[in-house]
Amino acid sequence: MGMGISVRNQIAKRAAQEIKTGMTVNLGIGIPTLVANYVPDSMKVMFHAENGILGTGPSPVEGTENANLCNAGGYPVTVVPGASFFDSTTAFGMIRKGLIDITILGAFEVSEEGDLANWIIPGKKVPGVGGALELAQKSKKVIVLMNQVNKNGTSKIVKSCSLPLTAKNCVDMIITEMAVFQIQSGKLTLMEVMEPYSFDDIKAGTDADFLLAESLHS
Amino acid sequence: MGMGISVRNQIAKRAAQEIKTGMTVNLGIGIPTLVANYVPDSMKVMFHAENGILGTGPSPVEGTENANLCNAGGYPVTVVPGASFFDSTTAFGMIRKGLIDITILGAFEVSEEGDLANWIIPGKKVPGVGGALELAQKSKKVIVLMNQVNKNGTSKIVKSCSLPLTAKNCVDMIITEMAVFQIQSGKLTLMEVMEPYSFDDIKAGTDADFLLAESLHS
Amino acid sequence: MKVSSLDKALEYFNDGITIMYGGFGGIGNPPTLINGIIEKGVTDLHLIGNDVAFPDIGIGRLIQLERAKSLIVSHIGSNPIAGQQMTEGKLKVEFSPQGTLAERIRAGGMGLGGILTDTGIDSILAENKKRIDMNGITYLIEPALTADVSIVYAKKADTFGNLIFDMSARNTNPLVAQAGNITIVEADEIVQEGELNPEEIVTSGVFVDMVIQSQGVDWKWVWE
Amino acid sequence: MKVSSLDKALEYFNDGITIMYGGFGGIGNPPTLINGIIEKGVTDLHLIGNDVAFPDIGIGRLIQLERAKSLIVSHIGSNPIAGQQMTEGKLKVEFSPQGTLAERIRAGGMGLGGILTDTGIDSILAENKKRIDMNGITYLIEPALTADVSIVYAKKADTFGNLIFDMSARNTNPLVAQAGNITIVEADEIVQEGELNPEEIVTSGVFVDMVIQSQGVDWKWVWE
Repeated sequence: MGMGISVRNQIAKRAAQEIKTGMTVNLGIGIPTLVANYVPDSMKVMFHAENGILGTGPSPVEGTENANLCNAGGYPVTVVPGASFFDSTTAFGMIRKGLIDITILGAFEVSEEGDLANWIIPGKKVPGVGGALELAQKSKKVIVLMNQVNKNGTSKIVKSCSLPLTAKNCVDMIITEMAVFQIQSGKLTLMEVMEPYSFDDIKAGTDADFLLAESLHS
Repeated sequence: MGMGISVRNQIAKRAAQEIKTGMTVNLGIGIPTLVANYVPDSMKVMFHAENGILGTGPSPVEGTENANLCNAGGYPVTVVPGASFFDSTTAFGMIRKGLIDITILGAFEVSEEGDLANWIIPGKKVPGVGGALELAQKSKKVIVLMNQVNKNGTSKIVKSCSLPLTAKNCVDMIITEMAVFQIQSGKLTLMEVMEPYSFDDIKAGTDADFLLAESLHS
Repeated sequence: MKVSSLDKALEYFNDGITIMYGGFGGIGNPPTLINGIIEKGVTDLHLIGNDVAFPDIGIGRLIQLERAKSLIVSHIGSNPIAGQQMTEGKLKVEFSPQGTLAERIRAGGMGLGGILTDTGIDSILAENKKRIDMNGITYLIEPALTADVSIVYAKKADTFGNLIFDMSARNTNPLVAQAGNITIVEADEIVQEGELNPEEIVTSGVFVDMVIQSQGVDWKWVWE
Repeated sequence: MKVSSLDKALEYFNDGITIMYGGFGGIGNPPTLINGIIEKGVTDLHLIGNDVAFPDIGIGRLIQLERAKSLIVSHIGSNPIAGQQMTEGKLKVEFSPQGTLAERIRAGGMGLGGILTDTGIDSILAENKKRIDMNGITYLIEPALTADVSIVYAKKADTFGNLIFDMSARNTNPLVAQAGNITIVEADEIVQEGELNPEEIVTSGVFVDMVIQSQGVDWKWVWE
């Protein structure tokens, strides 16, 4: 993502605030993985892994990794009390049935209406879809963590996605290095401005219409 | 079935001869249940129960029954080494995938082409279909154990079934108190005459055309 | 913390709801929840399950007391009272082949719309079903089933709702546990999170909303 | 007695067959069978599995050696060599959403024709798929998948072929084990019938044709 470690952690920390006790949460690879570090140990959260774990815990101490206990990204994890193992159909049954309270993932583009494009850049990047379709389409709340603008300085928040969609109207929240946006009933709303950015920075970095949250009117 | 215990056992004993070592076998309720008694202990056969057991063993010693270890008919069983428990979808997945080598069941009517009617007598008996459709349609070999004729003396082997079908062209063998028939490529063939019946008894009790096995020509 | 009481559980049961229940021939039917439903007096129920057991066993008791308005089952052969009510027009019964029914319930729990199977394609049960041809085979389209409330009988539950079952009492219980909008489990034993081995768990607790202590089976089995 | 040798197992592998393999990101890919297939020299393979691991891990090795002609997978992101072969037109790739793919494999093993799901209905992956409307929802018809040979990695197998798996190495292995016309399992440990608890068995031996002793993983994981 070409983003400094402190900014990545800042975004992850903000995303963690959305997680409440009792929730079932799926974290995508990249910045989303960092979110778990900011969920207090006292909070009972079940992290879901598409490869067949509910209840992954922190990374194991170096030297105690087990290749057969890894998350969907292929990295070693531990499990918490109450964890369960199952096959991939059940892992995705949980997603399809809407039992994932929050999914946190990256994106290439998000439209002002919450359309998500995060799996294919035709002619360039075709890694395949993995579990992105299910997670985006079926989770109760979808939070996108990404840069406000891409390498060329173009906004990743757009009026309408130019890339093939993962799912329509699925994104509920966008957290970037500059801002927090909410999308409700097809309306994009700026909720928070991140230090050291200004409203004008955000305006310049957002290629879509957005409303201002009550708290920002002043 | 209105059949004496010795005749029931004779039919069961004959059916047991079809079972070979290594087979997976499903036994319906009634006479088919008795078949297990005639399979030698030395023969490795896995009995399948639709409620979720592969590898049922003999009835438990009286007083050691466990209500949670019963066959599909609801009667206590034991399990053999190598047995497994699973839910009903897997029990029927085994059937649908064609992993049941032999299924042995009762019938109201069987047609000369092997059509089976064994689940509904409209206006009279509608117990429901249970697992009969899957077993009849998907097992590698279907053996029907039944009386040659019904209470009114009418043949249960018919040119064409009058009752609603369970499945078409599914029956491979019929064993009655009088005879053993085989059905291959839509042709009914008399294979064996049971004591004390004669060919004429069978002819009179069969309302369908049938061929004679080589061994019966003389 | 999903562990609760029968009283709290019964708040979910009202006249006219759809209840899906685990069990096969009465084995695995949840006795304490069924007795609670009877005592609360709810009626006009739509029931979905493998069968309706025997007149005085498990789910059969709800039939005997005429609390059910409709059934989706694979057979009612062991409960002649259900057959009688069906004949009298008091009880609407939809028969689904046993394996198809199990898959329809599973599909509901897995968030699928249904499954394709050719089971029963030659039978009268297939007459009004949608069909589709694929690779030269004609399949029936069998829609998924869900319920307002699923009731389940487990051997052990932990406080998160993870479940294990007892031998052949597993049958349809894990499927039913997944398919309810609300899933209520009675368990013979309730343990703390972490006391079940994650490998042995058959139903993940994420599918379970409430766990209560079972009072155990209070009927006599047919073979007793 | 299903226990056999790698040599006997390799008799089932010939040019042009369809092989389905268990595993997720290389974890659960059967190392000994994959090495055997490589050594036998079979090619033009059609592969079905969750992904193609990493270039030098598990199933990825078959890709690196250009033994595959086509793939049905959910992603190839972790194996850039597959992406390169795809771009060069050497490798035909069909992408299926991960959960849909798992269900299609399961459907194959359960003797079903397929499943209905609305997953990915807004995506380009849905473009050429058959659809059906039911209760106001449009579903995609996703056909079942089977294979000539399924290869599986288990923690323990008994001599009947009953299997248990190791934590997250379970992933797609139980599904793949059911979906092969022939299913060959390599296990870290092979025990006698009766040594596995019937409750803990994840895959029933009836689905398994052959069991061989695994030599274990011989690659380095990305995190090592």
